[in-house]
Amino acid sequence: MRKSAITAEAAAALVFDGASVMVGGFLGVGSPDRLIDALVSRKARGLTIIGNDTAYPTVGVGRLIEAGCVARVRASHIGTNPTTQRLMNGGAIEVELIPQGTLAERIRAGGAGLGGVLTPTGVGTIVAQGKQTVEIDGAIYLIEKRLRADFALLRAHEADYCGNLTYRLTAANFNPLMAFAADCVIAEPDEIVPSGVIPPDSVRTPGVLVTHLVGRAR
Amino acid sequence: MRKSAITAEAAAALVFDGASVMVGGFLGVGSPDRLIDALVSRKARGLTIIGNDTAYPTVGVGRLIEAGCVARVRASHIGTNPTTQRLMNGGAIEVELIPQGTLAERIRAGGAGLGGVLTPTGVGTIVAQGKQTVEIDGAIYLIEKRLRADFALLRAHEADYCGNLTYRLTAANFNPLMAFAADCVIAEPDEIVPSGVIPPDSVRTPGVLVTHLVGRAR
Amino acid sequence: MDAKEIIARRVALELRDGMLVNLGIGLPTLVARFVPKGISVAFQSENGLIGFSAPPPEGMENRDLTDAGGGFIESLPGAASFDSATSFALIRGGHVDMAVLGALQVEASGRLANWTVPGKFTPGMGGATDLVAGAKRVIVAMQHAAKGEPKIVEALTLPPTSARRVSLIVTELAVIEPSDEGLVLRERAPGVGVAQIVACTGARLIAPKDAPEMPLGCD
Amino acid sequence: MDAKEIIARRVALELRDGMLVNLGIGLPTLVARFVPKGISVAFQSENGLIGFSAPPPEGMENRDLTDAGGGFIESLPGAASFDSATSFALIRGGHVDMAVLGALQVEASGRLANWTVPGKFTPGMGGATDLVAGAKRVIVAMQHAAKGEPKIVEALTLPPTSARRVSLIVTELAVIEPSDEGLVLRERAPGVGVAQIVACTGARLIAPKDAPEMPLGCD
Repeated sequence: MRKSAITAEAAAALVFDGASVMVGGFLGVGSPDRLIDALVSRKARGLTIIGNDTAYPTVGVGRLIEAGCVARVRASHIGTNPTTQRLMNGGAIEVELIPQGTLAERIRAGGAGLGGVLTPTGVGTIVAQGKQTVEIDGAIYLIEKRLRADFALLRAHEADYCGNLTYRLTAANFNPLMAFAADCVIAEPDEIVPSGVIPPDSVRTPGVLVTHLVGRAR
Repeated sequence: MRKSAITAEAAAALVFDGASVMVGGFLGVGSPDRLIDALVSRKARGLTIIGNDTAYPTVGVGRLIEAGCVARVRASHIGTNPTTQRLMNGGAIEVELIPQGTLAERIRAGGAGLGGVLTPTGVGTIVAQGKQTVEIDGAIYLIEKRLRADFALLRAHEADYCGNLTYRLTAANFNPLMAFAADCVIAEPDEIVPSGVIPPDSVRTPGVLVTHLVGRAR
Repeated sequence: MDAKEIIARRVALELRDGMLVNLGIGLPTLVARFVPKGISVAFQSENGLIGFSAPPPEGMENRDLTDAGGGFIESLPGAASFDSATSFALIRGGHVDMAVLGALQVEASGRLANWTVPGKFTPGMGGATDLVAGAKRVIVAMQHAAKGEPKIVEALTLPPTSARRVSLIVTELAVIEPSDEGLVLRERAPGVGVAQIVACTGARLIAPKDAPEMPLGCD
Repeated sequence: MDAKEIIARRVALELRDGMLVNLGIGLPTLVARFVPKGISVAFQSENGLIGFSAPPPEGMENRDLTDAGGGFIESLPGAASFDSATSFALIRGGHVDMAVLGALQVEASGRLANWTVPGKFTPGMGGATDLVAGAKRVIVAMQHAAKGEPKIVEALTLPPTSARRVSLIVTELAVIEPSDEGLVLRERAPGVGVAQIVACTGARLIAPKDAPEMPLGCD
């Protein structure tokens, strides 16, 4: 099923103020830079950003923080971005820190129709505070709830006309998981190729999950 | 890290009588036929087979059933194999039927260090009998426990010298999941190629998970 | 036109452009033959593929490319393959717009039974329990009766596949929609009267006398 | 040889042929430089890669190929890339044989703290909580003290990263193994006496007077 591409500006206009937004990337590697730029340009406000980290002040999700677009962050690590740290300590941004593997599984559960996962990670630490535990065959697991968002903003390597996506090396990270877990999925590929160019076995994200593709800059 | 290949016979000798064995494949597509042959030849007995189905009497896992190797089956579907049905009704084989998506997630959980998953599938049916349920944000989920096995027998398309695996089209099915979930993982590839031939982004099962590769027939 | 074709043709009219659709083994598979002109849908096979048709050209069969019933298929340009966990993430996660399944029974409340006749024949649920739990719409495509016995019953005598109510029941006699009030007769097959449908149905039917005739898609 | 090199060299001697190893950001990364001759290990980076070394040849950096610290790396023949869920399936599932992490504190029971100083600096746990929960062996590689204050303490004053006891603590002064009985001094650095180690340690140490000298691997 063929899609047509939209511009980064048109995509950013869809992302309403106050939305929850998953953003792929790991310290900016594999983040959708043109979409982030467009959100900064349109002065998005009050976003809840869900992603691994907040990168650096001038890189990736860090630019959304720097531009004042973000009210809330759910991430595993903010140590590389002093601005996030400062805004958090000053109460201007609310930060929920989540173990990286748990964050990945919660997003996966959100996309896979699961209520959550049962993980040993965080048992007996402050991560477990306020969470249910379950004993299974003698071991204790935390119940970590599914996570979904209004939008997922992905960076891909190739997309085909059907929206099928590939990723490259360590730029995949959270992108393939987020593709399942948002009501509106917007992918920014490096390149767009005709259907059939990406073999079925190379597809990492089936195109049916992708709501919009961002086309090449014009 | 280079591996060396073993024969199907040597691999079958490792699979002790009474072992629990995950076998990849969907109605025989993507099943490790040479390993299955070798298990039949060595007259394996008392195996617990975990897999999607029992294929047909002369195909895939069905041949293990037919040859009397199997004491127990955990699968989602046995409707294509009248022998399984007959042996089950006669009490010669114990069969546990598991919804296909739940089977996939239980195996994945077993390989991913999760205690299990929280699924809506089966709530309010006999699938839920004897299982705990959890309410999360107003919805009821079954706690389905992790599944592991002594062995996983996989069929792959290509393997490289490091044990990295690729699969082809619908022959992947349960194979990539089982690669994480057994103490000893034996993969039977169609072809073996030098390291570097399979690009990192094409690898579906990292070689570190593979205990033994079955080499070409000599 | 035989019973199966009537059912498949009518179900096909439920397809909408852009849908991702899962067709169960057997009768539901026939639906793929009657996709209305001008709309484009993608089919998912739960063994791990989106984007296929069947059969492949003779002699072109690939042993690693089959549907969930084990039949050879042809992947289409833009197809995507994936493992079973991903396949059911699509199904359970609500990414499949419509699932079409067979049934042994459907009851007044809209629940279906389709994977075991305890003590007699238990093929297993396969992907059915997940499909009924997760697909956005679930359509039962089945013959109205089996060996003269109604398959639509007041209360299931077989174990239910899911606690969820299906979206629509399509048989060679009628289109029936389960609702809070019960089973509502929406359409009757060409030449079939309301009284005949009521007589062949083992559950109370809310049956307007002027139920319209089933469209079957014209070629 | 500075403190960091001593630590990295000693940790490297814990590597065994065929291991899958995860090195934390910072000091632990240095361990890769001292892999003993004749053994082959694979490194995992939790952002999604097995099989790499660093740095890549100058001018050959690829923006889509970095380690978990954001540094450019080189993938090796036989490398495999994967998404974050798969990466942590490897970690949590016990497929990583050894994880080497830094710590802010380790206590007598063997628990470590390494991701927050509440109210002051909270970088977040990243992958540490999963690595400590899931890796077969967990080795803490850290300097023995920070600003003159012992980092090995009787009881953590910072929130623990995991309830699990680490396998080994390697500092520039000593190798210490947490056990049911408490912290056991296994080795002392070249030229360092047992009394000095005890004095720099904020927790009771089971310290045999004849603790052997730390091997550091010879080149």
